[in-house]
Amino acid sequence: MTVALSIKEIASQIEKKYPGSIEEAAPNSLIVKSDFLLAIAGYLKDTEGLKFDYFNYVSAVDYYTYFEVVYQLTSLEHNHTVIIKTRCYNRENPTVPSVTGLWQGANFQEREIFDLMGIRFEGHPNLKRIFLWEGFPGHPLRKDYLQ
Amino acid sequence: MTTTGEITFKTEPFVLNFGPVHPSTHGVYRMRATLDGEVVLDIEPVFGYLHRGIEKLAEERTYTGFIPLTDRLDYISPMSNNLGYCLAVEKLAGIKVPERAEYIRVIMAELQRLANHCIAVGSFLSDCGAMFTPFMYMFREREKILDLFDMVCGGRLTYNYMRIGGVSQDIPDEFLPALQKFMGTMPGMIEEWENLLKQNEILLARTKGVGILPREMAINCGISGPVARGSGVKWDLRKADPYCIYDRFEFDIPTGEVGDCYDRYRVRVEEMKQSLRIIKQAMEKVPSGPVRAEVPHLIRPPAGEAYAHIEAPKGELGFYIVSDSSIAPYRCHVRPTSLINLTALREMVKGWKVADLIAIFGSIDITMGEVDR
Amino acid sequence: MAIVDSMNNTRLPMQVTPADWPGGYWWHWLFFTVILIVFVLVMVMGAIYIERRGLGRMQSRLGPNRVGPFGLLQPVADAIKVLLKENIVPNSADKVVHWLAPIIAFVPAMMIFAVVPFQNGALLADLNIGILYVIAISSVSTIGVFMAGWGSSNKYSLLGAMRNVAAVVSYEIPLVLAVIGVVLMAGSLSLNQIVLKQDIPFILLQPLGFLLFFAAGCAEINRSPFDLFEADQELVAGFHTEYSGMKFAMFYLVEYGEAIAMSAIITTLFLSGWRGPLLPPWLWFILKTLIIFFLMVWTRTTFPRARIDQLMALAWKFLFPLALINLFITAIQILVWPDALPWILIFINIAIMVILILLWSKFFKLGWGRIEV
Amino acid sequence: MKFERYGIGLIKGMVVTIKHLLRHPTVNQFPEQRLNISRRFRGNELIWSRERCTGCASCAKTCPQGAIEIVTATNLADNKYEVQKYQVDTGYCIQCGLCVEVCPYDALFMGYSYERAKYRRGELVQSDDELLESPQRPASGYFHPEIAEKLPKQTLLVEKIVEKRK
Repeated sequence: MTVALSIKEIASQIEKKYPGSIEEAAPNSLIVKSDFLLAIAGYLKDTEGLKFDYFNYVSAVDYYTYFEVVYQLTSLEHNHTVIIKTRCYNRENPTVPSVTGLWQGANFQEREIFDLMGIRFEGHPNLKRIFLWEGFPGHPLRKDYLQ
Repeated sequence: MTTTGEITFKTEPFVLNFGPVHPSTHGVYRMRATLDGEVVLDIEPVFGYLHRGIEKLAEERTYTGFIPLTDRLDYISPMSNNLGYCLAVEKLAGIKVPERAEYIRVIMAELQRLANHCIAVGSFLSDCGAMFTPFMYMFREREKILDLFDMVCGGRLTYNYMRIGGVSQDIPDEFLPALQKFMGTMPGMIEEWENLLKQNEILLARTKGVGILPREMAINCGISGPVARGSGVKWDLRKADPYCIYDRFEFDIPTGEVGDCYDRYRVRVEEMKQSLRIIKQAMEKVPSGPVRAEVPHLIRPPAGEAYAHIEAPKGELGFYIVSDSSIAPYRCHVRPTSLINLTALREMVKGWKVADLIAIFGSIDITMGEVDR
Repeated sequence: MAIVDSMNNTRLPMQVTPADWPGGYWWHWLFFTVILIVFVLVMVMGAIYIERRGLGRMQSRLGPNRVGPFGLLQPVADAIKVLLKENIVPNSADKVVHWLAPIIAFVPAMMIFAVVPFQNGALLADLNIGILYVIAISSVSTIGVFMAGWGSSNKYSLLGAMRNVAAVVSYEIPLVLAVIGVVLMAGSLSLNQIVLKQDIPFILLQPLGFLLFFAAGCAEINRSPFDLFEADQELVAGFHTEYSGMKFAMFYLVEYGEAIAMSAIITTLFLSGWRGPLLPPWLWFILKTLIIFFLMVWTRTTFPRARIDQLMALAWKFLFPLALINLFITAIQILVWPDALPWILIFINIAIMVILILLWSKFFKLGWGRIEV
Repeated sequence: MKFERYGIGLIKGMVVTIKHLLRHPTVNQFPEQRLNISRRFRGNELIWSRERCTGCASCAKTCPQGAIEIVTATNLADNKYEVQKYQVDTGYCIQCGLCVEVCPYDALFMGYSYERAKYRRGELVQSDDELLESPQRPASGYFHPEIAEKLPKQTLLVEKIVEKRK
């Protein structure tokens, strides 16, 4: 059975390593500041005992005032999972660091989010529209997108 | 010509466009392949020819009303899509599914796995150039499964059978005897097509050692399902994170060793045998009782979010649903198995021949409905 | 038919032409030309019918059964349909080459039949170098195919055509070497003489030669498992991707005409041609031809397609050495033991074939994954 | 000594195909030979019952495609709802069957018929009397077990093959 790790525990671990990086430790997810995202992701991936080597998915939700980017990570070795989130409040030019360097699996999914939600992933090797054509007006999955 | 007698040809790579209309791109997948003669130097996948904005459509439909649309995601295995979505909503709303419905769901999901692998294996072998014979044999088997689905839910492609809190209607009386008959014939049929091509020397030469996906890369690329298991990743959500009632059944996880096309093909065939095992165990113990929990048609799950994933035939299929306690999902994200499994294609085909490009692509088994959504 | 005409001047005296034949030679020429064209067209239609019905039944479906009794008129309907289709030439195609290609491919396929004996002496031209003529003519088709690939200005076509040229050049060698064994046994290059010498069909005396010739022949005329010049899974339709209407029909005709021609040559060389008890000789000849053609259909149904490098490797590493060894063994047998009892030779040759094939399979694996050509 | 890789696999495969040549094919010739379709068949036309319909518009609400249009008015004489217009755009319908499932008064059925193609797009929009049950438009047993019982039993490929092999 995949165990969802206690968020509090991980949060304290991360807080120890990167002070001030946690925005909020929600009951089932960890909300981190986007500046620290890459560092924390790398930490989660490589630390003994955590070893989140499998990247389930990345998704983004539009909450009008901010975008929330959701990552779910799983460790195939320890069979536990964690959801980390990051928020970006800049609606005009939302930017989040890309985790493609850590998990190749994020490649197409980040492109998809860029395409449909308009969130830029800094450091993505090939950040182009994936489903819609170049020059498509707007980003359809945003809540304020009108046809 | 140099003085040493070496002939130095200057050859330029050229770009060959595969798809979106091509006999073996399984739909409308398109890739721009850079070739050096017959050798593939690089490919660039191009998506979006079947993009329908399913995730946006979900935001405008009720929770139940989205179930028919999940059929259109991976149209080779709609039952699994239905199941994954219903599990996510049930997780969100905290609904307990009746026992009988759980068993029916497992039977359906495993039949769906059989049906999907029939197509996956058949089209892979056909991509290797086997002149549609395995394809035809496997479609014949799939047809029997579709008959069963048709009997249960009245559709052959878009089943729309699972509901939030159970299944839409009880299985008819003649279903279990028919399933019994099917279970009687299926192992013999698998045997038959194993004889057809399992040891075929040409197929071995075409697939053994071709398109190797190393274990580390498979994990790093987020590959799941038979493709990952072919690379030796012993990861099956039915075991690792049992949903429904999979913890009650005995079955093995077949894995490959090398991670080549042949391993992926073998894993699929072995998985079919395991699916038969699960169905056999499940159909003996189907309890009586209701098939649907008391769930309002316009369900309003409490605000929150849930991610439920299942081991769909192609891999991990997940639904991430955010609710704002209205009748429609606030956000519904699909974790597309096929799209993510394609991540490693570029690395896998580099340096192989054009023919291998098709074989490797076929061995991944994608559905464009799920890739583009 | 200029080539045939000039060659006819050097032919041996007609052997079995009726002495009272009116007009003698020219009437003979006209009569057989008409007969041959009719024969080839009818046989091609029969071949298409056999192929489609055979493929269908082997794939557990019916095949064409609508037009005429048992669907016998299906090839006619197809021909009419294809004739009425619009003839599309791509804008950037080399028009002349594109137009000329099907003709250049088609004529040699017909010309092969000029030297094939339908019964004793019943042939258009009993050349004393008949088999040499066959081999020379049959590779001319390649030029047509390459012209089609080049003239279409389509990358798929070009790839298919290049594969074809490479394969034909390679497979000529085992083909010729396998034929030489037969020629040694018969002591003549004339096909009629070869048939007359076959008191025991050469397939028994030359089993290895038959296999080599069959494999090489299949590769040369683009039959499965070596049909990778028009591998529809990879190259859409190979060299005739851009063809439509009558010109496509010509290529279709070439494909089956060559298959029939190759079957006829195999029949003549290895199955004692028109010789046989009870039935009239021409019927024996057609029957044997169709049996060989059915063998081709059968392999086509079953086998996947080889890859281009494996195709080359098979020619140079498998067929070529075996053909050489076969030639040596045959020569030694004829030199050392000319009066041997046939049944001892049959036994020895079959044993040698089995040993050689097992041995070579051990040495040479058909490209386990990546293989250097 | 194992004879893999020496051509045994090729021969095994050829045996399978030649067996199929001698076996009865498993296909049906459609227009002449017809199989009984599923009793729960979700055909391409909705069947509507005017008597039972109360105009609650549950079907219209649940339809994911918005293909159902229903207009009701209050009939003051009888003091109840009256359906003035019931219209289904079959062109939009995806045959999901949710409307049948949700109808509280059993007034909607999926169609049992097929081959009901139309020449014009406009003909796909069916309303009121066109939607009633008729011999050309029988009702399917989808979500209506009482109808399903009366329909012919579905032919199964599995059973057909078993019969023929005997």
